[in-house]
Amino acid sequence: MLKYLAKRIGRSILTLFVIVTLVFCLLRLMPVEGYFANYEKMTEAQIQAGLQSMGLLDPLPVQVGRFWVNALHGDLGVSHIYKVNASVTSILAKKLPISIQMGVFAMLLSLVIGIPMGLFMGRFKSRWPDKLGTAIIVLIQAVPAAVYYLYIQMYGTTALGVGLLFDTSNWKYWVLPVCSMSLGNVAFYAMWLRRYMVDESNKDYVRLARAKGVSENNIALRHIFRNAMVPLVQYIPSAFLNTVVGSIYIESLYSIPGMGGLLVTCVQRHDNTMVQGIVLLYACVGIIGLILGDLLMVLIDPRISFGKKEGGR
Amino acid sequence: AGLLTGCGGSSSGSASGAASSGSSYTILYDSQPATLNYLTTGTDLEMVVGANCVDTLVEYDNKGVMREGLATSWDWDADTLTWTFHLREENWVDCNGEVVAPVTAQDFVDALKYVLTPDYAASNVGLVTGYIAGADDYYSYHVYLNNANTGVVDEDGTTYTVDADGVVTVAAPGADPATYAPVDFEAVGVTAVDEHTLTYTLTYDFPGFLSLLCYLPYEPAYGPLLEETGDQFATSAETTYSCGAFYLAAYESLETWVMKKNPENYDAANVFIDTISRIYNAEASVNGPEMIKRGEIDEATIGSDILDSWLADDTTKDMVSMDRPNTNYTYFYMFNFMPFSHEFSNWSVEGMDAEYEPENWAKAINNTNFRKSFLYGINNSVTLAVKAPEGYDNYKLNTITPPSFCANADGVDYLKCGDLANITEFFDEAKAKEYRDAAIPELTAAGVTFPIKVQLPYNPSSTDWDKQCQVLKQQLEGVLNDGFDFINIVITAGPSDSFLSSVRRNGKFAFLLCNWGADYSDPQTETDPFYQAEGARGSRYAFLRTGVEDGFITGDTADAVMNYMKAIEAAVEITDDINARYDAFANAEASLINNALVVPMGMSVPAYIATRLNYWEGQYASTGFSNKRLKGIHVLDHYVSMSEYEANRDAR
Amino acid sequence: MKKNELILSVRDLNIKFNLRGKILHAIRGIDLDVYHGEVLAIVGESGSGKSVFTKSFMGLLDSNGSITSGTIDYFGADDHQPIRLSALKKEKDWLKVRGHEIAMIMQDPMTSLNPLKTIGDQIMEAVELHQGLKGAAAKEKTLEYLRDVGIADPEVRFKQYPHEFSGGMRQRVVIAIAVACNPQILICDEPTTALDVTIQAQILELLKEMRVKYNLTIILITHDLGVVANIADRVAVMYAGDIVEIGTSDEIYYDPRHPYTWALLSSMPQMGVKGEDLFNIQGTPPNLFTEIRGDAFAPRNPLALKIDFVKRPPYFDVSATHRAKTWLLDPRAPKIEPPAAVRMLQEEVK
Amino acid sequence: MADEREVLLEVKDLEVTYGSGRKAYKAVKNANFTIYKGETFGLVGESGSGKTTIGRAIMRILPTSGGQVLYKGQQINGKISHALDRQVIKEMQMIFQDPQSSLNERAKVSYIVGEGLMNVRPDLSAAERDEKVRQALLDVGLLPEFASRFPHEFSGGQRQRIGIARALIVEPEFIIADEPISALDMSIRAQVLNLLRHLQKERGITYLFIAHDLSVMRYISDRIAVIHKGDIVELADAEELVTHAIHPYTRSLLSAIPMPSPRRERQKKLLVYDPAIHDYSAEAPQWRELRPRHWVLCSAAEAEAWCREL
Amino acid sequence: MLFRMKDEKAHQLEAQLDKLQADGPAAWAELPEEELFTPAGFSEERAEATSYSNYSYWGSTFRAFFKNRIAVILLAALIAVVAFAFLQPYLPGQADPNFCAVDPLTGVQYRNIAPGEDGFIWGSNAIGQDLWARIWAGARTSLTIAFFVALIEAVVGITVGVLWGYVRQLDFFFTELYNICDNVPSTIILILISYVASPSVKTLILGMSITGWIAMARFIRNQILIIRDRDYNVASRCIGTPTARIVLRNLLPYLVSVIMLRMALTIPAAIGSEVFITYIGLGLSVETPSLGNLINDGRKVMMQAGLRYQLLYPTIILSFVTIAFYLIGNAFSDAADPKNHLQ
Ligand SMILES: Nc1ncnc2c1ncn2[C@@H]1O[C@H](COP(=O)(O)OP(=O)(O)OP(=O)(O)O)[C@@H](O)[C@H]1O
Ligand SMILES: Nc1ncnc2c1ncn2[C@@H]1O[C@H](COP(=O)(O)OP(=O)(O)OP(=O)(O)O)[C@@H](O)[C@H]1O
Ligand SMILES: [Mg+2]
Ligand SMILES: [Mg+2]
Repeated sequence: MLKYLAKRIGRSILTLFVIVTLVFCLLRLMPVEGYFANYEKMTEAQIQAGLQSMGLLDPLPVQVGRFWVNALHGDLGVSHIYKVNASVTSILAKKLPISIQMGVFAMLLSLVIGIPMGLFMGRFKSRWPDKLGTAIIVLIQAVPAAVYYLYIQMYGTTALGVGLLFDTSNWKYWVLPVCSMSLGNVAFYAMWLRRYMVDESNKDYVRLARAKGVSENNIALRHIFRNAMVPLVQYIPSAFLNTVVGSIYIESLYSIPGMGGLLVTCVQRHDNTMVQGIVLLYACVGIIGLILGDLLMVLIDPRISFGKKEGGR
Repeated sequence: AGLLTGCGGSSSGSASGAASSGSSYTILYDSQPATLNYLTTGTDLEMVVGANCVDTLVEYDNKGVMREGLATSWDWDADTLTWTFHLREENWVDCNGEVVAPVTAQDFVDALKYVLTPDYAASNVGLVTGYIAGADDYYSYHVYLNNANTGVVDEDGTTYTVDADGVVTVAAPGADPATYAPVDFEAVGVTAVDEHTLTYTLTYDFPGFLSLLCYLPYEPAYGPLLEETGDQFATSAETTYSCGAFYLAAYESLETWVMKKNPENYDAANVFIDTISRIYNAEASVNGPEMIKRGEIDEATIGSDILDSWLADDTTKDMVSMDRPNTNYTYFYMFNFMPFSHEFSNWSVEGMDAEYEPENWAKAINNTNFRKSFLYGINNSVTLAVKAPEGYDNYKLNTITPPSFCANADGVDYLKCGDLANITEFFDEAKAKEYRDAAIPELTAAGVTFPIKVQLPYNPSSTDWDKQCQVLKQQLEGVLNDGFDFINIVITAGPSDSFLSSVRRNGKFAFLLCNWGADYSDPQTETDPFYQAEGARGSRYAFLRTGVEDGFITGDTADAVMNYMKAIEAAVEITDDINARYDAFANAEASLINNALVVPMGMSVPAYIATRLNYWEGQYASTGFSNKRLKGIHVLDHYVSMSEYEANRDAR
Repeated sequence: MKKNELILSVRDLNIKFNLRGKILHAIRGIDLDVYHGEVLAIVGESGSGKSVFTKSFMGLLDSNGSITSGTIDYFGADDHQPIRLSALKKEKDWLKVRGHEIAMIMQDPMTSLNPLKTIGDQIMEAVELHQGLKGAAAKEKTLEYLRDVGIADPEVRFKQYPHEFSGGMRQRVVIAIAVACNPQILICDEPTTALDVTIQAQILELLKEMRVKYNLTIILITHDLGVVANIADRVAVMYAGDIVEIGTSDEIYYDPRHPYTWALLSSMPQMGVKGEDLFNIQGTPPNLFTEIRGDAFAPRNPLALKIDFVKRPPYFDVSATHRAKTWLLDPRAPKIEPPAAVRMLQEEVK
Repeated sequence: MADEREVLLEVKDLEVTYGSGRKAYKAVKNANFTIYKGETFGLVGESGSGKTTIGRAIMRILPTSGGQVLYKGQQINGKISHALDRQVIKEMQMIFQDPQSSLNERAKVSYIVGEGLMNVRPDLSAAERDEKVRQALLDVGLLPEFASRFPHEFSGGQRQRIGIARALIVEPEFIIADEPISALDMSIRAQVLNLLRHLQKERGITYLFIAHDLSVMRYISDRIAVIHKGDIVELADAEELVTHAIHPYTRSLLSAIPMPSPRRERQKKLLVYDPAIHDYSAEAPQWRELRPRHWVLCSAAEAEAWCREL
Repeated sequence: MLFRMKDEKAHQLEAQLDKLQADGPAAWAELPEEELFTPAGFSEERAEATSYSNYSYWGSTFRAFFKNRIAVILLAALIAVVAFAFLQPYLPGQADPNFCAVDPLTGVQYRNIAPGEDGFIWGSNAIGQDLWARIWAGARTSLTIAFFVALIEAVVGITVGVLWGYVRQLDFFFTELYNICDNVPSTIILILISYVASPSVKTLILGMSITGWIAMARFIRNQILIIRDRDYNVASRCIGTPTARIVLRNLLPYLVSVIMLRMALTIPAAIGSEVFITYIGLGLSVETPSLGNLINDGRKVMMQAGLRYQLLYPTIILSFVTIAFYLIGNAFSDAADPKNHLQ
């Protein structure tokens, strides 16, 4: 198993390398203008000097090489535009914790609501709990997030008697962003758990359990549920890590000083070093999510052993 | 010379309305500075630090009259081209408001050296190298030296080498190699004569120099701090020392930004705000108005699209007023005279896409009547009304230079000088149609097909520009297509990033709204977008001369262009008679406009804001960052209403 | 309850399914008595309704099917109160029957165990549900059942998962689960079809042992007459939703009367002579969507009489325990010799 | 094995491995047998013993990891020429165990049956192909009207016959029938067995017949090989094998045959085969002819003991 | 329609059989007793043919689908909305979506006219453009984009997915490619595309499908993996069927329903991501109204109670389309599941 993990991680590192290098090269396709705040009034020499100081004048392979050498030493470079001359790691280190906290809460909330909701819906398929749940899910998915987040913010703040913008120190301020953030996942978990429960409930072992005299509730809870969680559990770490890296809408709305939207901001503002740092972080997160997902699957499903699992069931 | 010599200071401490002293003030922003480094930045927002936390040698009052600042007096020696400033006692304070060191003349020298160090990539170098003796040589040499040290090879194959003596050789293929000997900073025309005496030596007798001083590269910075922090200078509140009306107390990018009153400042008595916090919110345009209503903040922008609903509502109608207008930017439409792919000295232009019929456009644009039909056909009111539902006509311009930009020796506003004085409102449907009707046979003869496609791009990230384009299209087509299918305006969205390089510099437009911000108080600065020196193929705006040289611009249009160039060259030479100088510039500008080489549009529309500040109390200048200074402004106990705003304006 | 007492009685049972708006008449008026302690085999080809019939004893019919008429009475309850199974509706009522009174083993050992629960847990669940044992006692009992069904190393196996078991072992586990419910009646729905002959034989042996040890009544479903010869006390032959012949196993094997039973017996390869054709039943089973007139087997029966197409035959008693639904037993019918293979079997007894 | 009959297929030291590296699992080891033209060669063994694996390896669906498969003297495992590939496809066909899953549910019978023709006889026109499909259906006792139906509209026996028609239409000489009746209902097994036998008689087709039930084998095969856990342990003529089974595994298989006779069944004693009785530590088992044309895999000691028993 | 025809045929066959049975036995019913007890003879056809069941996959699928009231109503409503969106410009009295109504007094455009006033059914935006016209135009644009994105994703995704799943050697390559593509932020790609080619319906379609196909491909690949080694495919390989035909005839027909579901879900997803793309400033030009830029414009004024209608109407249309596609897609996939063909 360790060997498998080592192999897996090795391959992931390779993938990571390709991803970040690719992004690195793609970013060089961006027009030069983006690197300067007042390109308009700059002279040729100034532009040269600017590019030079960002290391953009060297041949691409040299740039890539330098980037990786530095990255291996834990130096992701400094931000050129987002926060001039501040090191990327320090920026990320400041932003990440708040997003992680928020993500953890949102995740817990979505699991705590989504899973029982899906369980209920699956158990009472085609009855009113199912229909109600479906209605909620469909609504969450159909109305653009950008819109309902706004409504939550507007009415929620009044209801809670808090300000529109986020304040770390007061727990009340956490409620709305966390709820908003968890909504999508609630729908996701509930919907898929229901789907898998329904699929599972046609299996033979369910019939045996029924013939054994196990009540429907217990069948749903003790037999179907865990089986239905198997395919779902794979996505939980990824989903979790994705909430951890923040939500662009929510963090913008509430001024939460987290990771959300950082990527978009930095791509738009041509802060290449930041983009690279963030992409590296995201890719790590994505890949770790995949590995964790597989690990979780192995934990919950005794049939799957590391060696066999290759590319999904 | 010595056009604008020192004026006495007249500090207007008259506080109107019920001012609450010792107040704190919170502003919601949708952008935050990326850097506090006032020496290197070039963005409007980031200037706020330089404007409020660092004093400049000279200042303005709230009417735009220059007065002493950090310098108590100054004099000008026309022979040696030297300005000498006498500094007052002043201290640097850190982010806790504690005194660190006195401000000395050396701080200006150190700051300028920092600006001229290519590694720091200061964006306003041009405002130094153009005017301070030796600065250009020093800067270029260091750029080349850097290139040589890192072995840069330019795209065109230019190589850089440095020898043991530090002489840099720049070898461009097909040209003789040029050599650059080492330049010491001593050679740059800035000197700390003693602690409180500072001199600048200029390259030529430049009339606008004093107005340049209210700008970033001419601000002081504490030398030892620069030394110590290098490129980390002013990356945080801790690495920034202040000597202005306020000191920077806290700063975290995209989070908080707090400035506090600096009691150490010589002018502290005129500072009426204790703490200014700027809160960042990416959705400020959505949240700001709501937060104002809820009383969570003191100031926010009210977008033009919700303005009337605020004005219509009794609870909010008295809460909205405007920012103080400033003429830092003026807007005008440019024609693309070279819509094809072609090469410039250091970049290539793709030109308009075939679907927008560049051939047809290129033929049409050389027709003066055609252009004039635009000049007379456009009603700028409608586009301005998008941004300024109220009083849009106040922001209309029929010139490139805004009013009250500068005045000649007789106090005559530049716009009343020379031929500019004759320019009146252009919009005139009948005239526009006349020109159109005159143009039709000429264009037909030239082989132009109708309707002529006019590609009109906009930048989606720029608020309301899209709407302005739509309104313009409808309005202009309404006039010119009346009775004849003359033009077809095609609105295209440019990329929101690098809009200028992919659209304007890339020639991907037919007709485009552009703007220009003056750097100093002299009409010369307003010629920058249009004037091209002979052989200078690299100016970034209109490539008028290049267009003539390359044969794109022909006939009477070419004559008009060349006349303009010559007129500017002549005007620049006049440095001893300001009236003559201004007249010459004014004539040139008028010819540019009357020949419809450019179509004036308007000035920046001040934002609608809900504010408790009377901005009319603040400093004012047509260039530089003085308008951003909060010194002298009181915090009111109520929001400024539109009528109060107007009253304040008139009472100023 | 004593041996050979009536434990289950089915009277004129009709089950219909509503399939895409059409009515499928799956069970067409079956009468059957099951006695305590016996092994009753139900034999019939695929689709003849064997599973549907037995599922109806436990309320496990698919949701689109229902008992339209007839009764099922169960007499084996502890309190000796008969239970009318055909009238039970609520899940709660069924829970008293399922497992506790009647347990069931399904055909496919590969899929009928929960893949995520240990073998031990799955058996223990039944023990806890139906024997009121908890904790260590339940575990002890579970181990005993594992041992009973012939699984070596029960302690180790207890903690293993189904995928670690072979097909035969899994089927044993399923049997253990059913037995652990401590039922009166054990319904085995084709418990060996998916297994190969050797394993099949072993499982049947096991069932025999279990029956003795736990005093079970077994209803064994299969389509293979060969498989049940060994174990069944009585055999019921089903065709198209009806029991066409029923009798003790000797009677069915050595003195079958229904042409379908003949056909079933003679088509077995064991009966074949090398180089000669096996007897085969031509054609395909009847379409239960259309109303069946007369004898359902008639269209495939080369020996069919004209009356077979007209009138449904009643039961004709051959002996006290043996009866068959065929007009051939009617005195008016011509004498028809059973086929060669059947005669061969009859020879055997003589 | 002196035999004057024409050899159709020869399997020499066949070895098939699933997976690779550490996970590699040898499902078939050292399989050796010869199939003569026109005969039915039976392969029996319990589930998982490697029967299907051998069949599929011969069919070239599975790659072999060792040994040779010779068809009409030509090696057909590993890389072969395109022409030979075509020939093998045409002359060798397979019938599958499960009629349910081996028919494409979303295709009409006409396509399923005619599919092979499209490949081996691209020269035929659609009409000719239809005619052949018709004929093939008639050959397997189905009505030609069925051509336009879908598989799910048929009963198990009919489906299996469609599968047979699919194999037959390319007029193969050799058919591998992989448990063609195991999944079928007892009452229709006979149909299929009869059909296979008739076809053989009429067309001289050679079969490799795979099953786990010796009673079926005995009825249909000429010679039978018994396979256990990837090893062929015994090979003899059908009657010989059934009456004089030597290897204990074969005997256990025999003892498990269900008989439709309660009396005989009650007397029947199950023999359970325990591979541990072999002691191959001293001597690896070998392929020995213990009776005429009756080969057994055993060690010398075992050979002696078993011979004595006979 | 196909399944209808098949039904027809089935009925004929059934009728024939009924007749056959009726002819023989019906005639016999009147026979005297002794006659009744004589052998009836054996007809092979009678034995063979009775097994017909009228199960048709698509027939049942559609029947099951049409049983689902809500889905059918939604389908009808969706068709109505889509049809209306595309027909609206041809109806009489419709405003040009880009026309700004001008106040004749000032010559300047009207601002934010409330719904229902001056003939503005859904009001106007800040420059006097008719929201009714803009929203329908927007629905047109967004639906077109979504349709093409779904189409491209389906075509490319299916092609690649089939290759990926079916050709073992390609698995490693595509899996790694997937890992890479999945982790390169699509924002970067979108921004690059919008830089290279200015924002237009085409570039938007390109941008969305360039990142979307891989998910589709992976989905198809997983499905293919499930069915690729089923016996019937092995059988086809045995008789030498070329891979292309196996894919076409054996694999794809099994995937039709899941592909349809997937496409039905892609359409709302594409509209949703258009909203996001507009939010980050890469959306379409104002000249081409789309639900994305309308919602984004609406968002900006949403805190203002009196202007909320600007957000409300496009959101309603968007939500309706999304919900409809979502529920219809789900109902269809349920209906396509043979397990649900019982009733
Ligand atoms: N849920 C259902 N809906 C419709 N018809 C059904 C349903 N369940 C069973 N049937 C039909 O009832 C008849 C009897 O089915 P049953 O499963 O009892 O057969 P069986 O004898 O057990 O066959 P097998 O040997 O294949 O298990 C068949 O025709 C079958 O198609
Ligand atoms: N794809 C595969 N990968 C790995 N092992 C396999 C694979 N297919 C079969 N095996 C293993 O190979 C061995 C032989 O399998 P095979 O299918 O040939 O058996 P069989 O004799 O046909 O059994 P059955 O009677 O169940 O069909 C078994 O142990 C099986 O687990
Ligand atoms: Mg059954
Ligand atoms: Mg097999």
